Amino acid sequence: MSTLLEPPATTAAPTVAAPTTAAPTTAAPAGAAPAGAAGPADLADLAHEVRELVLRMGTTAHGTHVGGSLSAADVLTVLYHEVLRLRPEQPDWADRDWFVLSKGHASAALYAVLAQRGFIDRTELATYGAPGSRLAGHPLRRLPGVEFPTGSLGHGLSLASGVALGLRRTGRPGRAFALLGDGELQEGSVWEAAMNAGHHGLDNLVAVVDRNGLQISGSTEECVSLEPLGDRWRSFGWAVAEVDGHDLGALREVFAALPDSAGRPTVVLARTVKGRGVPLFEGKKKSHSVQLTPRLFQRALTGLNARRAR
Amino acid sequence: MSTLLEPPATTAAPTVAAPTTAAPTTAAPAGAAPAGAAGPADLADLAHEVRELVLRMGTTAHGTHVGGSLSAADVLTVLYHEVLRLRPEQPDWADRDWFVLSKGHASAALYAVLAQRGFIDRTELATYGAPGSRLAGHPLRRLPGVEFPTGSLGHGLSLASGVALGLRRTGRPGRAFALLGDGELQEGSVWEAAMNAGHHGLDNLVAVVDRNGLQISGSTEECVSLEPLGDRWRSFGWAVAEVDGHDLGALREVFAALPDSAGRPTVVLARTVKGRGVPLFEGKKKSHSVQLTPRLFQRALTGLNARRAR
Amino acid sequence: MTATMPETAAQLPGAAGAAQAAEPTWQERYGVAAREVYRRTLLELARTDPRIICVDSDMGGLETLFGEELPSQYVNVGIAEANLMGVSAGLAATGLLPYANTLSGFAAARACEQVKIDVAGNNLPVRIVATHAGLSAGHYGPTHHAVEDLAILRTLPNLTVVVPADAVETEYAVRATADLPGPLFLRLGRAATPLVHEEPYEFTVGKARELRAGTDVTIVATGPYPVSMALEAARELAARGVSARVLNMHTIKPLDREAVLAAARETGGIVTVEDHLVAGGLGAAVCEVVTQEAPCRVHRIGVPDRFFDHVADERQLLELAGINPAEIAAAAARLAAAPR
Amino acid sequence: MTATMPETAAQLPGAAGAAQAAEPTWQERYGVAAREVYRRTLLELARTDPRIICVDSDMGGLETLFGEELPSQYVNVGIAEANLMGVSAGLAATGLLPYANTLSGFAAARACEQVKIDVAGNNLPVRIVATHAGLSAGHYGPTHHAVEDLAILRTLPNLTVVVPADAVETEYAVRATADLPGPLFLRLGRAATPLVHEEPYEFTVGKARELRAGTDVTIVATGPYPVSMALEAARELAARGVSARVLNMHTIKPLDREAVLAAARETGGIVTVEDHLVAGGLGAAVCEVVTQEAPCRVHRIGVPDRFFDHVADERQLLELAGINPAEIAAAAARLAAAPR
Ligand SMILES: Cc1ncc(C[n+]2csc(CCOP(=O)(O)OP(=O)(O)O)c2C)c(N)n1
Ligand SMILES: Cc1ncc(C[n+]2csc(CCOP(=O)(O)OP(=O)(O)O)c2C)c(N)n1
Ligand SMILES: [Mg+2]
Ligand SMILES: [Mg+2]
Repeated sequence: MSTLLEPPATTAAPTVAAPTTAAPTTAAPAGAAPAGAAGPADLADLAHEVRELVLRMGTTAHGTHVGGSLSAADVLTVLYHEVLRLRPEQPDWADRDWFVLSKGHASAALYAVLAQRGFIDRTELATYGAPGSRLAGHPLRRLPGVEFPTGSLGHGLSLASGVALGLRRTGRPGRAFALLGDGELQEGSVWEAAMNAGHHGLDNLVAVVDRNGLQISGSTEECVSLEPLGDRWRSFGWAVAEVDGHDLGALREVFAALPDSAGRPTVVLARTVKGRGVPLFEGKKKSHSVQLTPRLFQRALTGLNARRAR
Repeated sequence: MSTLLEPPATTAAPTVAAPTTAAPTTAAPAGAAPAGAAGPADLADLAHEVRELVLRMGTTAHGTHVGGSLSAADVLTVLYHEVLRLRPEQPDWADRDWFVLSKGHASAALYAVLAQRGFIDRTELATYGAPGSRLAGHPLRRLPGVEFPTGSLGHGLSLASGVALGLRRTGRPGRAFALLGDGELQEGSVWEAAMNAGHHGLDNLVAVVDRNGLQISGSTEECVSLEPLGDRWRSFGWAVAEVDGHDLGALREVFAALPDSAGRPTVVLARTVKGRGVPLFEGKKKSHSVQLTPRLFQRALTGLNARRAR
Repeated sequence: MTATMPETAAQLPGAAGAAQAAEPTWQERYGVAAREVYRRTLLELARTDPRIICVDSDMGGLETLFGEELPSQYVNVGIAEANLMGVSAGLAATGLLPYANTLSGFAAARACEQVKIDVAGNNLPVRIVATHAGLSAGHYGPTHHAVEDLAILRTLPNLTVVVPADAVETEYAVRATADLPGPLFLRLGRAATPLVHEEPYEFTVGKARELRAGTDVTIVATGPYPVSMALEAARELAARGVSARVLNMHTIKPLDREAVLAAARETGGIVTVEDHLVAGGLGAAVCEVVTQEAPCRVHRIGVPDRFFDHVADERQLLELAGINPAEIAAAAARLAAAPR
Repeated sequence: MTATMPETAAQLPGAAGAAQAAEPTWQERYGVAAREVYRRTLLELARTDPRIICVDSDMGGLETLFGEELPSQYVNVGIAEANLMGVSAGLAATGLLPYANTLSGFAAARACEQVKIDVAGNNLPVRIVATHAGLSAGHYGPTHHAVEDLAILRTLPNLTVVVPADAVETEYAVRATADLPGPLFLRLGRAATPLVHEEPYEFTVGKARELRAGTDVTIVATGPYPVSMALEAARELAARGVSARVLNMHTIKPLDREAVLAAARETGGIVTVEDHLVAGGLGAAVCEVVTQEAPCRVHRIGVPDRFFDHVADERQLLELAGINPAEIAAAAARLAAAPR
């Protein structure tokens, strides 16, 4: 797989990783594939690469939100390679689909798919979080492919609703997608937006919930429970699709069937595992924000590759 | 019925009512009845008096929120005369029940029951909204019997949840009640609070929704729909009781059965009619905020009395 | 951003359709609440500018005024101010011009973070039009008073913050900002207020208007009652031989630094008047400017630093807060008499 | 509200239990992030004061630190900052002492109206403890920066607003405000910052601390980097023959008017330094005071008036914002040289 970010030196001190600043090797071209052109095998490769890139970004000085980036990797891969109608060379294309990363802390996964699609250069990923970079810990609007700056949870669904209304008003074909965390659903602003979008029947709006069951302080159900989550969305006027958020084929199918119910927005409840793909992190709340030492990075990468080989 | 507020002079100009400042006549003693002592007939008298007092407060210089006060009149009557454990002579009694008028614009109806229970003097009602009064358009905390200032919608359920948690923590027997408008449920903060209270299993917390179907700009279902409302609350972890919010007996029964489900907060969805009791106002969005001219007051009062006689 | 304004009431756009009918007088046209003038002006602009979307949050009246005539340019998000801002930012991002309608406390405080990040942060052309500002909600009490809104909003980057002094200036402000490329906050009251402007004049966003020349002291005021009280105080002062300059500071952000510095240099002392807490608002903004280049005394008149839970109407609340012509005149006279 | 502080680290409460073990050095004790010191101090206070409730909003770590040792004094409301404030106000109304934990931007902006009405308006003893203030969220970007929080909070009635300059002062502030009858806002950063205080001292809420005497100019600073940078600038200035007074303005509200007026009168010019937008915060508060009684030049150093979306860590962001010892020294030297 990709060695786009130089692997960190294995001789570095174990607890403080040097930021990865080396120049990238030449890139595999897969990431530039237009939407819809990636087959299932390709998708698996792409998703694997997203995970590896997330881990590499986790080696930078401040680390990154590894757990929530890995849980969202498959969803983002399918969205960016199969679902979203985008023109990387013309990010403000009037007829594009709009995507809002409401759980902005998963920026690393977003940057990975943006690089794969050619919105940004893969070499830029090495600058994650570094002084002068465009790749902040949460997405900045001035990065091509980012519609709104996010990071404060609970804003994305309102923004995407406004976009969906605007697209409808101006007769454009684009759709608005927002990816939310499950802990994020504890914000009242999400339900305020959900209620409105449901009422206004925004069938060009899709919310995806990364249902990884964890937030910072533990299990969502122990902190402030969300179940029965499907019932909540349904009672707020939404069509609900539940899917295994790591089954690329199932994700393709779900998104291909959208809108599944004319006159209603759809929420895709993607059942995921926090830290997915890296045994070290899977299902662990500690995976939320991690700075990977060289040693930890190697363990994680080995785990990622081994898990894939299975 | 009560003539506690002097009826306005019928000769005043039709569009500008003089504030009612005359001294009250001696009061009927019914209002001082302790909680639980009022029988159904008494309750009907008391509720009727609340409505009349609301109309009278509506004749003051700025008018009042008539529609939402009339729809809540029966609920408030039952709560203040049958349900809430209060000591009017000792408003900060440690073992009291707490009541929060989350739909603070229905202050007139609250002041009426507070006067009936002796928290404030009936004569004070004539000062509604007048300079130097304690009776603001939305309740002030410095008025005996008012726990929190309200008026900005969507605060009351969080406050009541905090109270319920505090009572539980300090081992006190009191319960926390909040009365919400149905339009108010469009505020995300309500669902943020609901989710938390549901999760924490606050069975000493009761929300009452004045489900009159109207908000300022029209029907709730046309503005931003709320149905299926019972499902929404249930999916947020609440026990739901639905009741005719103008059936005093039914209201008594519902509240007597609380908590109806150990370990869960309860919401009482009280089906009401905005402007209830005054044919002129019933079901009309225009009843939301009204300044009653002497002529209008007379028509309203006649209607109120006639409707009761039926 | 200067409004090109008609010379007579008959030339005013609203009068055009009713050319046959009697020409409305200035008083007929502007003797109503500023928010009514805003509404009819917006409707008029919207008739010819399909980008305009009236975003309602259950304000009452817009659903008929706008919703019936221009239903495709109207959307009601209900009682949901945070969503109001997010949706408006989303609409603006698609190229539309949303006018987000709510009360000032709910815009500045309730939806503060959405205004900070989604509207101001993105520099999107959302127009937040907020009524019930200052103490104009009167007897509605402190949960409806918005006396911290300027402190919050003038601090946020990119926002233009305009506070018209009367219904006339409200129309000017709405027209002058129609094509503003960034976000706007328009701060309006509730009821009708005295007319400060009796004839057409030139209104420019960001440029304070000198309503009265003066050399001994300057009164800088913002908002309907503060400005009309400042004028009243200046007249009183004139009778006492004190020459007070009066500036209508209708734009709080960007602030007209030149006008403030000139006042400091030329009159040596400034009284600020606002229906806002004494800290953080217009007064603070003026203090920030003078201390940079031309330090002088500034006496700030505003709402005292406590939960202002009196019951009274707007005029009376202002009186209780110490915002009245006599206080203004007394403060100005003290500053005028003080050694420079 | 003066904290009675131990004389040596060994006497510090945390050290008591570990009396047998080696006495922790000052550096060991305070060489960590201020928020860590806050947490351990709160836990210590909570062990003997059952009224204390730690109200969490998914901050991470509190669920084990507090939730495991004192589960009955811990409640997690999840990612829900508005509810955090309402619930805390409700808890306080029943006689408890809630410590509401969140990030500064989410406290001041996201939950602004709940802080305004439910906490500050009611004058209830809620302690809002907010981390990630100023630019301390660093590369997390502008949605996590809280550079408007002081402008908002210092305007609200009843609130006491404290900004410790380091981890030592954080412990002092938490202890000194434990019995505060009204609401508190404690503004903390994210990572560890340089220690300003190397030994015990007397900390009094509302009383600025003179860290360095001076006669030519005064630097008034608030927060960790601003204060340590002010000291660094003062040392540089001393080398150039400029005598700069340095005030640690750890309490923004109520502001120490006397200290500010004395600075204006005695040194003739003030430089303010804060990790906050240049408008509305400490600088504005200082300008408000001096223009009342002792007008003088004030140069405000803070975050420039735009959406500050650079990527860098806290120190570098401050540098980019022009908040650094060299700028402070240059501004102070200019003021010291200016004719009074
Ligand atoms: C308004 C707001 N409150 C708090 C935070 C701090 N925060 C960042 S991530 C996070 C946990 C999010 O959990 P979840 O949405 O489940 O994300 P995931 O598990 O996918 O990482 C929190 C509380 C924030 N970014 N925004
Ligand atoms: C946060 C907030 N937004 C808007 C308002 C203005 N407002 C006052 S009453 C009202 C309508 C409330 O409707 P509902 O809750 O159904 O009350 P009811 O019908 O019982 O009067 C609105 C929008 C407010 N008071 N608070
Ligand atoms: Mg999660
Ligand atoms: Mg209603």
